[in-house]
Amino acid sequence: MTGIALTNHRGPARRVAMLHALLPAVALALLLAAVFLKQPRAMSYFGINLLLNLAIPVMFATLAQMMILAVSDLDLSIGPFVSLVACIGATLMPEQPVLAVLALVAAVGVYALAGAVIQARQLPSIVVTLGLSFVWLGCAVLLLPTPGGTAPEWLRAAMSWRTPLLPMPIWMAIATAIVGHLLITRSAFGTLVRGLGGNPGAIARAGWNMVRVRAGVYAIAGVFGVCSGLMLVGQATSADANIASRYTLVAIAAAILGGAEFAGGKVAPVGAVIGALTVTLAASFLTFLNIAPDWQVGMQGLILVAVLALRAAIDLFGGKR
Amino acid sequence: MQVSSQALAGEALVEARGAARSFGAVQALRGVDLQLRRGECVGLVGHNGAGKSTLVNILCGALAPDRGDLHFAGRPADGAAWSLREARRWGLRCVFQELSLCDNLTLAENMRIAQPQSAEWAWRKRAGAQLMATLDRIFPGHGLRPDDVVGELPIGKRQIVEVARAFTPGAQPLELMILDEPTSSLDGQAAAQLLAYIRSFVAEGKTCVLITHKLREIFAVTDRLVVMRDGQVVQATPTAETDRERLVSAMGQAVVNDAPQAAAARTRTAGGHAQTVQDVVQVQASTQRGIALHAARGEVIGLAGLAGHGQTAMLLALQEASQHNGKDAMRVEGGTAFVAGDRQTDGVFALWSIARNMTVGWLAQLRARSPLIDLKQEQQQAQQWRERLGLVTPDMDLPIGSLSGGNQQKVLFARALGSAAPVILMDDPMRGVDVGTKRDVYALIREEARGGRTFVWYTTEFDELHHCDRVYVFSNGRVVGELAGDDISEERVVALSFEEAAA
Amino acid sequence: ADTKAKKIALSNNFAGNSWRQAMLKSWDKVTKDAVTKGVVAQAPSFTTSENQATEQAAQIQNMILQGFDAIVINAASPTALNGAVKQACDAGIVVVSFDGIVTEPCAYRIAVDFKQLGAMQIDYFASRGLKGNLLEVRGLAGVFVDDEIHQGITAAVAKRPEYKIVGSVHGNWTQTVAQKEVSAILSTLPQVAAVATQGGDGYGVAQAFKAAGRPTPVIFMGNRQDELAWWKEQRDANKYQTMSASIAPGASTFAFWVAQQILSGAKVPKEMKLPISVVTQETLDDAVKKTEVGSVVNVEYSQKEVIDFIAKAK
Amino acid sequence: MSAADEHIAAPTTAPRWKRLAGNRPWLGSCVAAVLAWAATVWSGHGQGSGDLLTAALAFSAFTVLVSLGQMLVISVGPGNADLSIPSTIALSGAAAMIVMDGSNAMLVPGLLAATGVGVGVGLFNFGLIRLLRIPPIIATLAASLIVMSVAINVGRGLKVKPPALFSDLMAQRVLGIPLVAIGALVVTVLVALMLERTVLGRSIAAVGQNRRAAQLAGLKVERTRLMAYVICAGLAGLTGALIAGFSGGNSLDQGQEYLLMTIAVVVIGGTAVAGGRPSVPGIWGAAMFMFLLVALLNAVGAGPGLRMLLTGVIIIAVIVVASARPAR
Ligand SMILES: Nc1ncnc2c1ncn2[C@@H]1O[C@H](COP(=O)(O)OP(=O)(O)OP(=O)(O)O)[C@@H](O)[C@H]1O
Ligand SMILES: Nc1ncnc2c1ncn2[C@@H]1O[C@H](COP(=O)(O)OP(=O)(O)OP(=O)(O)O)[C@@H](O)[C@H]1O
Ligand SMILES: O[C@@H]1[C@H](O)[C@H](O)CO[C@H]1O
Ligand SMILES: [Mg+2]
Ligand SMILES: [Mg+2]
Repeated sequence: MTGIALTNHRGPARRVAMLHALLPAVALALLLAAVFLKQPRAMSYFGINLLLNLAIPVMFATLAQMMILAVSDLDLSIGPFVSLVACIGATLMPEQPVLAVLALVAAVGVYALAGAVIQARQLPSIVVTLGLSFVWLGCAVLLLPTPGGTAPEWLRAAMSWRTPLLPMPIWMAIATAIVGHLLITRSAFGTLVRGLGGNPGAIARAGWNMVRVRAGVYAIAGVFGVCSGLMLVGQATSADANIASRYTLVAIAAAILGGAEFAGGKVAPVGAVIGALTVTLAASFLTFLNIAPDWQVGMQGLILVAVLALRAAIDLFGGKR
Repeated sequence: MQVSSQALAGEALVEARGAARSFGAVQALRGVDLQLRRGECVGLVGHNGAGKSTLVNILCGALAPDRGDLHFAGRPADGAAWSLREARRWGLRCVFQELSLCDNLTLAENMRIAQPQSAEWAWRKRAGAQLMATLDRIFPGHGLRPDDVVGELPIGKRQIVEVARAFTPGAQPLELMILDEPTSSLDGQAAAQLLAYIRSFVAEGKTCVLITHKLREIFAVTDRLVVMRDGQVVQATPTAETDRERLVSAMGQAVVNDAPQAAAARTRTAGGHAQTVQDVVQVQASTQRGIALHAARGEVIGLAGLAGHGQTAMLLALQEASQHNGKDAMRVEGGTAFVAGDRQTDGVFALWSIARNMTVGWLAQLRARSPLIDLKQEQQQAQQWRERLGLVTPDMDLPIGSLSGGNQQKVLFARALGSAAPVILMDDPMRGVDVGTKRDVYALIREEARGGRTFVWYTTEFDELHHCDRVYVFSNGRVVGELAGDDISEERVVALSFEEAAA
Repeated sequence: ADTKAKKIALSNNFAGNSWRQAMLKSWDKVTKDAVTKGVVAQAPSFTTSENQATEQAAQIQNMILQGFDAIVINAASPTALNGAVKQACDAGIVVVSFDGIVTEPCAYRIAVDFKQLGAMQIDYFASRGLKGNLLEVRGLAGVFVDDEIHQGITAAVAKRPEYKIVGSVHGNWTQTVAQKEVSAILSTLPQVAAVATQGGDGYGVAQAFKAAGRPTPVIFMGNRQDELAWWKEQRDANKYQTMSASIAPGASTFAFWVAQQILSGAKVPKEMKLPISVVTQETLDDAVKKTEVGSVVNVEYSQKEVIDFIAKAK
Repeated sequence: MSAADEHIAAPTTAPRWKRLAGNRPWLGSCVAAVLAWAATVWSGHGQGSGDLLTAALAFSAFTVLVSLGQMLVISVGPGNADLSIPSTIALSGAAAMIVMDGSNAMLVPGLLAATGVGVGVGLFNFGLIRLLRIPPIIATLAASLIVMSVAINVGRGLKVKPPALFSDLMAQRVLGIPLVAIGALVVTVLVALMLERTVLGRSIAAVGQNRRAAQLAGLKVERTRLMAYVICAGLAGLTGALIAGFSGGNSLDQGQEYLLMTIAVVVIGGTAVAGGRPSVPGIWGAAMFMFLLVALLNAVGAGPGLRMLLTGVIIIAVIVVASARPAR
């Protein structure tokens, strides 16, 4: 009775999944190759740094978004949250560091609270985070009614540090990918989080405290958001209340590009980091092409489409249906 | 732990007194007394909606009772303090009727999330090894690996994993195992392996509650039988002191003996399938699909073999062929209607009422006279089917989730049978359906077949093959044999499926 | 020095309104001419897809890589681009900001006095002898220009006790938004004597008053063609009087020539204030005639005008 | 059969309002709208509650029209949303004004052109989603950039005035109710009828709840999704023309605010975010609420920061209060 072969559930599906995992990297490589071809000067320590350093805060924002996607929620507030953190960084941080830290901790606390409320009252995350996005933006405008402020010296210095061997964006990408992978894919907590995204009922039946888990997920997202905001303000040297509003959509795009899905707890941290690099590059890539100004906006849409269409191509040739 | 369990055998482990619970207008439990002793296997039986799952949910802390008290190993297990978590800590485990695995995780990861308190490095390896050990012990030859992703497994395999996971010791004690229809998606072999394991489990002084609608299993494995009806316990006797007839009558259903009737029904067409009869379903032979398959008007065709060997895929392919009728190697005339067995993922629309869930299959007819759906007719027809199938519900406008598992399944039958489709595809549709209902549905199928409808019926229960005119046996995704009339027997099916598997 | 081989880029953060369209058109016209005449080698313009500082910062960084000699910026934020601007300066690139200016000291700033743009509205209302309640329609919250104009308005109102701001809404420099926001607040407001605006919103305000069946107050306009056309219509129908002012979109051409002059070695002050371009009851007909449908009252600058301006500024 | 109707017990003791609210996810938003209206009227020192209501109805009409479409899209399942609405509104507004070109006779062709533009965008969106298998949120985001580019090229930021007849119609009131609001109400009823009584409507809810089950139940899954996107974009297209008519001409940014707004309105209105349960009346409640909330905060003179903060807090409060706590 032994050895009932069950070959039907392994095989091509695995291969397609692997190609999917490689896709973000391939897309990034293609974009980089195109840039290098147009502008060989970019192929240097200095060039890569210029090309990619604004992806650093995006990578953290993407990890934050991915944390939320892992529990099959969606965070519409990460952009405004990063903006708020940047405002705190540019106003309170230099003069009243203790107060600034308290403010950041409180903000992360509110995030966690939002997670707890979403779980406890079974609310749709989209609405709650939509509400939160107004809360963050309101706080940011109250804190910094008009653009300005100055990031603390240490933060600016840190963000313009010339890292050895490789430019900072590369090191950061490696670091965030490793952290994301260990935290979300490998760790027990990450497994629990993905499980919550896949089948919440199963997690509840196993006796976990769901409120605590979801609050934890949102808190971690908040911490990633804090990292993102501080690094952003370190780069920009000063802030405004709308500085990162776009990060909400950018982070979703990057996470999805990296292989995450909107439901079912399917996420890919390494892919997300590469996705963040790709999205950043795609958005500014156009300066390297000579495109009529009227069509530049649309061109960015086309690049997004092109990159994602690769996925369809893989499915087609990978034999999935 | 093991020694003490054995020593305590025979003592009371769980005592529930006057447990009651209602859901809105439905009183699911109306004061239930139940005692479970160490070292026994108790069978919990009753018709669909009798309250079995509700009782289980209360025992294991997933639901709070409205009234009544509960004692576990002599300690009160009541109120807010009694939660899933608490129950687990005291050694109570449960395999729920609806699967509790995370599709997106691997087996090892699913093992881990079922162990709330353990935290260590290298947990992945350990959890995987633990689960594999249990799998090997209960289901030797399961063919699973710790890094298989659950979502890629067929439902039978998932249920195996679910059961094995519950039986894996881990850091918490294991005193009482409650299995709510654990064999509903298992093939005969795996079910037998599980039943054998349950015996050795209780022999160690542990306790087991088994809920199943397969009476064969009940008599094979339980020490004591608790019969529930309409939210109450109506009988509790040692298994040895009762028999099939008495059990069924306690459940409130007339004694049935299906086999002779089935055979009689079959003789109508058995052997008489002349080539002159027009086939409505035709699948040509191919290396990929195996030998040819066909079905005529009014025929009931069975798909057999081990679970997950291509039967469901065949049904899906037929469904698709009927929607896109091309000059394919596969031809289906007229429309098809599908009765899902994996109702959670394939059947139920959770946000809809019972009525809507039923009528979604009939929309084409309901708007036959005007572009708009005729609401009155919709309601009337739904009401007719409610009566025809004896749905246990006060109101067809309640959410579908308010129905017990078996009653939900009846809704899916109504959805398909109420449609105009001449071909009905059934994907192991009797999962979790009680004996009484099954008998009614069998009769319904025969009646409809007599009226000219064709049924293609995948089943994991051998008994059901006796209701089929002809049976195709599947192995490794291919059709490997055809049986008709008196040739249809468990031995022949097993022989065919393993001949091919071995090859 | 000769700038024949020099490349100047325009980094623009937003193209979605008539002012920006006119601005881009002016840039295009003047720079194309300059390129054909061989004054500079290239002068392309780049617009980010969304009005976002982070995206514009990345764009500027790419321009650095592209090897432009000068970058002319209409910035999404006066401060958030400072990091990128500093990098550009460090790479030896001339950075000239206009309209949406940046605060980074190494860059040049060309704008109108936005505070003055606010104050002049109140002064105009006073000159008309109006008294009583004012409604303020602001721009996009948290943006520099909005805050400057707002400060100008509040400071001027503080000096004149006869005025009271009874309501303030954010019209986001967008007609439809202004119309909606004003409609929403209108029913809670007493009689309004005049409306202070920021440009791009006056027409919407007028529509809101009309829809609510309220008498039309004096609405300060922002030089958009639709605003002027409406004004003229009202004037012809019932002698409606008001005033209109804004920064001319042709500021982009001014910035272009400034960049070119710096590259040629001229000494140029870091801050320059352009005149606010104003339309009055007297100049209305002329302005309407000269302004294309869908555009904004415009002034384009020639190289010579800019050289003269710089000379005077010194 | 073992029918056992004695299962029906006496009704339980849950409070009456809770049971009422349970099946009516839209109730919360409507109550919130009434409260916001009352508070605004109470706080204002102005002329009248009627004026406020009229303005709210007129502006909510646009919000309602686009949000109905967004509701259909969101209802076809998790991850579905149309982010291209603002661009569609910009492009269709331009198309309508150009086709009408100030002539009353061209009113209907102009409206058709605008709707046609919308339908085109909808087809394009779904093409990206279905053929290239791009997740809807990203696909419609990309499409919105492309459509905006087209709008820039077509309109060149040009504001073309609507024909007089169109402007008049848009300003028209019947018994004090704006004509646009009546029009939007008619569309609302049609959408409700479609959802309740047509195969397409049932399919939208079914596909949104369980796509696989819908496929197996014989519903046309992909055609349903296609229709949701096309109807959504078509309504956005029509609304683009109406907005241009209402505000005296088209502009590129006339749709800007409808991105977050439609999502907010749909979910606050009680539509299930994960799909499968549209809530039509809630659209009106939420649209009115969003307008009146801004009116209220403006009326009490809250500064921009405070106003946004309060908006956020109130949105969250509404959704918390409106949600029924799940029983264990
Ligand atoms: N969450 C719920 N909401 C409303 N009613 C419910 C709910 N859960 C169970 N019920 C009702 O309680 C009664 C008992 O259901 P239960 O699931 O315990 O039956 P069961 O004996 O397990 O049936 P089956 O054999 O079909 O699984 C049924 O009438 C069912 O409709
Ligand atoms: N989730 C899915 N996974 C795999 N295949 C799918 C899925 N959904 C749809 N398909 C396949 O896509 C194809 C088109 O689906 P569907 O029948 O819903 O399209 P339709 O256009 O509505 O139907 P028709 O072409 O018959 O009018 C079918 O072959 C179907 O099996
Ligand atoms: O975007 C433009 C410009 O930035 C200008 O400062 C004024 O009006 C706005 O519409
Ligand atoms: Mg049950
Ligand atoms: Mg059952």
